[in-house]
Amino acid sequence: MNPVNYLYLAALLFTIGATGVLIRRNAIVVFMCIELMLNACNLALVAFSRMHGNLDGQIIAFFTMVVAAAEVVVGLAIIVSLFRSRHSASVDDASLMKL
Amino acid sequence: MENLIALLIAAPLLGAAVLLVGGRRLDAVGHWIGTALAAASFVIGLVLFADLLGRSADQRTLTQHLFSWIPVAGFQADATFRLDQLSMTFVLLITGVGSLIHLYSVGYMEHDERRRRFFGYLNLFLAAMLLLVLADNYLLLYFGWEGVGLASYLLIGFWQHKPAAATAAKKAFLVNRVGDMGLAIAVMLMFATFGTFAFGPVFSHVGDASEGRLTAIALMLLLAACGKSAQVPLQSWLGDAMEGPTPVSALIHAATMVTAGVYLIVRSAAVFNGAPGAQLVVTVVGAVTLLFGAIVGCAKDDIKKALAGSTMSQIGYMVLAAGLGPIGYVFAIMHLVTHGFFKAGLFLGAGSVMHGMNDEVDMRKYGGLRKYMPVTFITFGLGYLAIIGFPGLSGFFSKDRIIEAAFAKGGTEGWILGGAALLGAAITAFYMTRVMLMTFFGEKRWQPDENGTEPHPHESPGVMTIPMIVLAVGSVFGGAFFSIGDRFLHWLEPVTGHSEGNSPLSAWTVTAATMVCLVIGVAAAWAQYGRKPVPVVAPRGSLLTRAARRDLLQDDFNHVVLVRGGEHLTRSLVYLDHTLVDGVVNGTAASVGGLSGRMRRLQNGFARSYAVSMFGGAALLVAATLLMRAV
Amino acid sequence: MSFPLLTATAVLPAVGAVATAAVPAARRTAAKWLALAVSLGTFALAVAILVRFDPGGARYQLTESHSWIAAFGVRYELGVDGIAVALIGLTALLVPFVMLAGWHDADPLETGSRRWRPTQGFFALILALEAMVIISFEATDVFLFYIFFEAMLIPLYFLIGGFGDRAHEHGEKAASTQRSYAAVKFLLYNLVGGLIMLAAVIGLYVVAGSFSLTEIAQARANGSLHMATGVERWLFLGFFFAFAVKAPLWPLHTWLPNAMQESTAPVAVLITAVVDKVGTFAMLRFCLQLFPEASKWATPVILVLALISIIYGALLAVGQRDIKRLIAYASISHFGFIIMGIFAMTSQGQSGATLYMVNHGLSTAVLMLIAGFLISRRGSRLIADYGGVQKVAPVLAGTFLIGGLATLSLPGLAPFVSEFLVLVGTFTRYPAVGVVATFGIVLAALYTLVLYQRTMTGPVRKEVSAMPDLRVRELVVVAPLIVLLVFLGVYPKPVTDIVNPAVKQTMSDVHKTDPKPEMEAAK
Amino acid sequence: MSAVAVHSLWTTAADPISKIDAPKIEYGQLSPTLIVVGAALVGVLIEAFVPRKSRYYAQVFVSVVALCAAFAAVVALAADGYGTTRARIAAMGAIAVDGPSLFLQGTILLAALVGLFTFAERRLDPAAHGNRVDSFAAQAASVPGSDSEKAAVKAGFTTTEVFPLLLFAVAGMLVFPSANDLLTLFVALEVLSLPLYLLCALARRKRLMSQEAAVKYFLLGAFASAFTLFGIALLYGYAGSVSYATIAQVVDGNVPRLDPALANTMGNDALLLIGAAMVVMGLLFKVGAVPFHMWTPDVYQGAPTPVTGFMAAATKVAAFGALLRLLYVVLPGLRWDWRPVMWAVAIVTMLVGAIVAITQTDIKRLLAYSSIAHAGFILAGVIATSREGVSSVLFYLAAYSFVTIGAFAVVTLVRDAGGEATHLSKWAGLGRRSPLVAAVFAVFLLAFAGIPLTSGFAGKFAVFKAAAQGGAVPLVVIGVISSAIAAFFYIRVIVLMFFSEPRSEGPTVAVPSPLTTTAIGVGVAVTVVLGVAPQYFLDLANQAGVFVR
Repeated sequence: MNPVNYLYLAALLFTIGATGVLIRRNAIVVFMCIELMLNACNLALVAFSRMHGNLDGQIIAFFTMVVAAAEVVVGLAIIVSLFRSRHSASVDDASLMKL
Repeated sequence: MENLIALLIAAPLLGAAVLLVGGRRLDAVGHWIGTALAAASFVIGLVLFADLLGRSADQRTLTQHLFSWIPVAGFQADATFRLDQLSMTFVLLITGVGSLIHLYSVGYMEHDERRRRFFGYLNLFLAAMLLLVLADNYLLLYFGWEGVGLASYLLIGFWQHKPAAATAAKKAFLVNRVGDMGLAIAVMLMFATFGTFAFGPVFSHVGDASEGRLTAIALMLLLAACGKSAQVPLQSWLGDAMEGPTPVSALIHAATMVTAGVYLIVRSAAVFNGAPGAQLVVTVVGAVTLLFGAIVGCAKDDIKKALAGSTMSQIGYMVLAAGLGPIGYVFAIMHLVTHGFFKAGLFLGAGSVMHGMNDEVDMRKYGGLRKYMPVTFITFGLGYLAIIGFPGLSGFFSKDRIIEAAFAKGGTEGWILGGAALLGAAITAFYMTRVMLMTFFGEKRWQPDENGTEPHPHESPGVMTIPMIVLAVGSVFGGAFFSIGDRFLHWLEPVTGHSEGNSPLSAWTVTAATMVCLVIGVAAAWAQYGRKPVPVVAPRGSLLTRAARRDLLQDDFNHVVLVRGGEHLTRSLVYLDHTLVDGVVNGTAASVGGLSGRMRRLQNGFARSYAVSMFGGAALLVAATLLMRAV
Repeated sequence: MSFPLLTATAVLPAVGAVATAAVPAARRTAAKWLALAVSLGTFALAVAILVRFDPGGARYQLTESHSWIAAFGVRYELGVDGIAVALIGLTALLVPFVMLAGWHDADPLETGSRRWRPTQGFFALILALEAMVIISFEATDVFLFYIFFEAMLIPLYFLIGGFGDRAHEHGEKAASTQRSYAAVKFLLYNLVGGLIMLAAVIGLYVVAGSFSLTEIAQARANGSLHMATGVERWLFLGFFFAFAVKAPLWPLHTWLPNAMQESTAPVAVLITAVVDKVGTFAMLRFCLQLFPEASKWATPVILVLALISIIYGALLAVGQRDIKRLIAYASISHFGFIIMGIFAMTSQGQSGATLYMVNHGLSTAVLMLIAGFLISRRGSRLIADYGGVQKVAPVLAGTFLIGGLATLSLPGLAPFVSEFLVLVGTFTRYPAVGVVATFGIVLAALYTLVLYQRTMTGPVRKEVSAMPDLRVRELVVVAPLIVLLVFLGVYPKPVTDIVNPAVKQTMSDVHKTDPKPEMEAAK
Repeated sequence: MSAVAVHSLWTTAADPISKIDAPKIEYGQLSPTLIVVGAALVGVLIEAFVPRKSRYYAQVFVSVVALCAAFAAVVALAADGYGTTRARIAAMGAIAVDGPSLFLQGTILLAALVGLFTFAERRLDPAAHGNRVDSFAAQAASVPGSDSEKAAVKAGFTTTEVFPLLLFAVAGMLVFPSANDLLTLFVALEVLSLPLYLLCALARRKRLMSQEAAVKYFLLGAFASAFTLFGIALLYGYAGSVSYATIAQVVDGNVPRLDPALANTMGNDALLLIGAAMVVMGLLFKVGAVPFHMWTPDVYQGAPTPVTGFMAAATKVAAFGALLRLLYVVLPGLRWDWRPVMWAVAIVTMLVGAIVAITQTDIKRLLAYSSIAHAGFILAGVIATSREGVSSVLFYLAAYSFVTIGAFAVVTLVRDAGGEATHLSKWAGLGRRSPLVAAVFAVFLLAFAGIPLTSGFAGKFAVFKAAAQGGAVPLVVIGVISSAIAAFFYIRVIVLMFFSEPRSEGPTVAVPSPLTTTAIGVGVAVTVVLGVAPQYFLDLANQAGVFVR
């Protein structure tokens, strides 16, 4: 099967993720969408790695997972603290600072 | 000997400096210092005069180079003085009459606490006027020219607390500035034409310049002369200038400064000779003014204003003569000198009258004063006879020669100009007789003024009468002295040149005609003011009379056109500067601010909209990059 | 390596400024005397420059040159020609008088924090400004000049915005808002000008690869550096715009009236008499030397603008109700004359223009300072609030009149010489322009005399009836300036001798010779 | 039968495992980063094992020592000529040790040091229950206004974790500009971002705003890095490698060995262009260029002011360093494509930053927008694509970072009951109440405005000059105009401080400890020195202006 299709899939996932970021209110969901984008990247990387027949892509994918994990840690910490002080995880509620 | 020339100016200048800087501590003696220095200048003048007489006619030009005034590449203005017959004449007139009037002022200004400053200004005027007539180049002359303007400004406005005086002073200076503009442009033209503006080189190179240039220069000089000598159309200031103390009117606005215009024209004879077109204009201006002034003089009830009108008219005679070219130059100056005598005398007389009448100037409130102030009456009377040209007195000789010269111009111009001059003579006789009758004859018409003090006419003190007597003598014998054997002609000829015109009329015919005019004028005046008593309140009078009272509406014209128009112009400009020029600037600032405010709202605090802008930005970035490759 | 006189002249006031600022709050008077002493010292150095300067010598003298920012090709290059010497002299001369005149202008009303030291600030800022102005007159390196041309805005900005007329201290709120508006307007106007010049400066470096005025001028002269016409014109415009704002030239003038109106008289004098001269000076030194062709190309437009400035400024002066605004617009008119003289491209015009810078400095100083004394007495800037002052304060009125007569350039007072030179210089090349400009002298008489008449003459108003005459300090300020006005009016030779050679150089820079008189042309 | 034979019945022997040759790491050349990371780890241990009372001192000590040591290491490397002649690629192509990276690392370390002082400041806030406290939350986990928070405050807790976090962020920043392959770039990006996200959330006062800032920064940052990563993927797909050198070769079209797959992807420029654009976008987000700037004002306002100062200074330096390397080392072959785009970005950044700042009413937001405008100016230098361009950007970054930290340090001093008084109206008449502070701040503002004799002018001049020489004259003109607009609001603040009447209930100016004083002092000193005698540093930047590839 032509590896290019994986790229299309990756692009699709990435776009879905991005759209999610733009349209969803709940911080957690937004964050998950970002994770989706990252995984789309992983998919693309792996696909390319296959195409070029070298392992760099796969290694990067591993790194990405680790980074994503770290991001989750930091992100959840922040979001939770926000949630606890505001009793809502909506991104739009957090708009004290504007103009 | 020529080193004395600087002293002529230095003496009064020193006086001015001492008196103005000296401060109150000089109040007691200030006036005597001023008078002394004026007299000193006169003495020096006499010494130089004697020296000149000692020389042969062609050796009578002395020059003194002091220092280089404005040295810039190609532009050399030197502080150099030139004393020749022409300037000598003026020096004697200025310092002589000046000294007398200083003396007179000692009495006249006795009760003024600012007398010291008055004498300071008078000295300043003498210095400037001498600089004017002694300058050896036009820029230095311009220096003196504006200097006398300043002095006249200060003296007209001497009683600054009177708004009328302050306004008159300002007006005089401004109108003169218009004339000065002419002089400035003339100097520039000379520089552009000859590369210099010193008398010698300019006059010697006149031949190399095109007539067009010469005409331009001459007309600009004429403009200057009109300003200084109150010739139409710049005459409006002279009447108001009478707000100043009477000695000022006598010295500056009768005898000396106002005649500077005539000096300028005669001095620039070479230029004018090269520009016949300009000369014609000069004669026209002269003729118009001499009638204008005379008519105004007929209508005024204010004695000084009447005399001012007469001054205007007499100077008109001089300008007319000067415009005639070599035929007239000498007589212009001659009339100038004699006029200096009798007009100064008349003003001093008027001042003496006012002195005795609590500064009342309205002739309708005079009458029968001959009993009360005999000396004034006699001296004033002699001056009167002189000015109307009573045979044998100075005015007779000088004016008569001018009328002859006018006819001698020949052609229709000659007839017109001559006719105008004759008519002027008649009117002169009329208004001077009017002044004489209203002031010294008839019944007394004065009443107590508002605060009830009845004026007690009395003769003035000696310091005032002596100058009047001296001037009266001058106005009686001056003309005869000059004319017999053409003394004056021969004296001045080397400078101005002279040519006998070919008059269509013989000298005697002209004289006879003049006499006729004279008689008519006097008779008319007697009919109106001598036989029947003079009404205290002026009758409404004919249209012409009313116009003449208002200086022939010329002030009204100025007011409407220049003053009102100017005010509107400036006001609208101020508005424009604020709204338009400044508005553009502030507008730009405001619009940027508005833009900022609008763009600021994009920052709406919602993280997702920020994400949108990032997403859009990314898309744009990608698109643009691809596009760049595509093109 | 001789004693760096030029540097010293600039450094002394700079150091003085720091020292003055450091004086503790309580020792206010000490600070004043210190500042005055420093300014006098600076004047002494300026005199030394005058003495050491040899009019017949090289174009730039007392030169100093050190490497500064090699990366930008910037050198610390100083040097003076006659024009610079004259203007340095003027600056160093005026500052002490300005300080004396403003002796009490900065005494604090309310004692704010104990660290609040307005007086020290006032005098320190004046000294700082003096230092920057002097060095910008001395700089022969474009970048060096630019730096101080810009930097001098800051002290002046604080002087304008920080210190106003005592008159307006009641209702301080409104006054201070107006003041800061004026200050901001001044700063932004000049900053915009300066930044546009910055672009041109960079452009110049890109084209010429150097900032050294002398190098570039030589390179241009011997053709080794050729600028494309378009480039030269753009660069010229960049420079000229900044200078025209500073000068100021119509229609970039609107900052001046506000600034002069709101600032105290001494500061107003510093603005017109000193700082603005940097603009006209720079036109003469940089525009003409660096971009001769473009200068000639732009001449017609510039002359027209200058002409407008002359007439327009004078007319607006006539229309003003505020004494200081009136003087400001009069200055705009005079700057028109200066610029006209510069771009008439005749030696009379340019000598006249240079002379004009000096004389206008003196005459405005006299007029403005006395106006300041007057205002400080009555507490109002409105002409209508005065009348009959000459009766109660004759000396004040008299000196004021002399200042006015100088402003309307009466012969015998210095400004006449320069103004007439400018007019003649312009007339010989552009007769029409010269003639129109001559109307300026009538209008000048109008606004001056109207001002004098309305304030000084007429019946005494009761508000001014108790007005004291000039005090000793004030006389000490005014008298020497008046003496100088008279002296330079009667005997300007000392200045012209210094200026003429420099002007000759400038003329040769632009490859122009004076037009021949018609007479000789005919032959 | 033998065991072997039996054994071989159902098994076959595999080939012996070939040896993996261990990577050789040039520890010496990586020492700056390693020192900082190590110190950060030590900091974590300190949090774990040192008693609460003495943590603060331990942390500050360790951090200061680490940063100084790292800086010393950088200097040593530069002295050994690694900046110029011996510039090389270390860690098997992961890290470039050359002029730009050393210069920027030095700048970052110094900035971090100065920033650290403001972190450690404990005199500004009134002592809570007898304990001196810094500007960080007593206990980040506790809900604002809750009892637990009160308890934490009462107990005098302080979040000393900020110091290790700071060090981690610094470590990431040190790697960021010297990363020589896309993977390292990405990792560094995350390493520097994550601690900053947390630091933003740790304000002691106005915690809601602080947390909001953190959330916004985090979400948008993660969003951006996702783009970066996708871009990296595409570039990898295009070139078959993530090492800068290789990609550059592929872009230039001269590859040592061409395999069909590579030939196939090489043909596809879309991969390259889109990938490049996305990576660049990630970096532009970090430098806060329009239209990726919108997080800046909110985050700058919400974050604790010391963090804001540090972030504004150091992050910009690192990010611009990475951007420079990417554009100059990887994509020079592509400059005809990216230059016009960057032109556009630079122009809108300068203008938007300057214009929007005019109407700001909060000093921190104001400075945020000014930093946006400055990003635009720096981009102008980046576009020059010349050695002058590089060195001018380096110089500008050095000059700018110290001004920024100093300015924010001053902001921490002006306080009222609610903590820092950041609303402009409260700054009215500051010049009368405490002239010195106002004067210092004025100096910083003038430097921002680029008035001559301040470092701001020198930097701006350098950048514009480089741009003009690079033929970007219109860019210079626009830059000049926008700096005129920008001048307006700096001046507005000065007017406010000096010319307007002090408010009666105006803020007080806290008297800082030597720490903040030092920070501000350094800021002023650098501003003036770089303004009056920038020669030495310009030379330095000029020598450092060459990338290794």
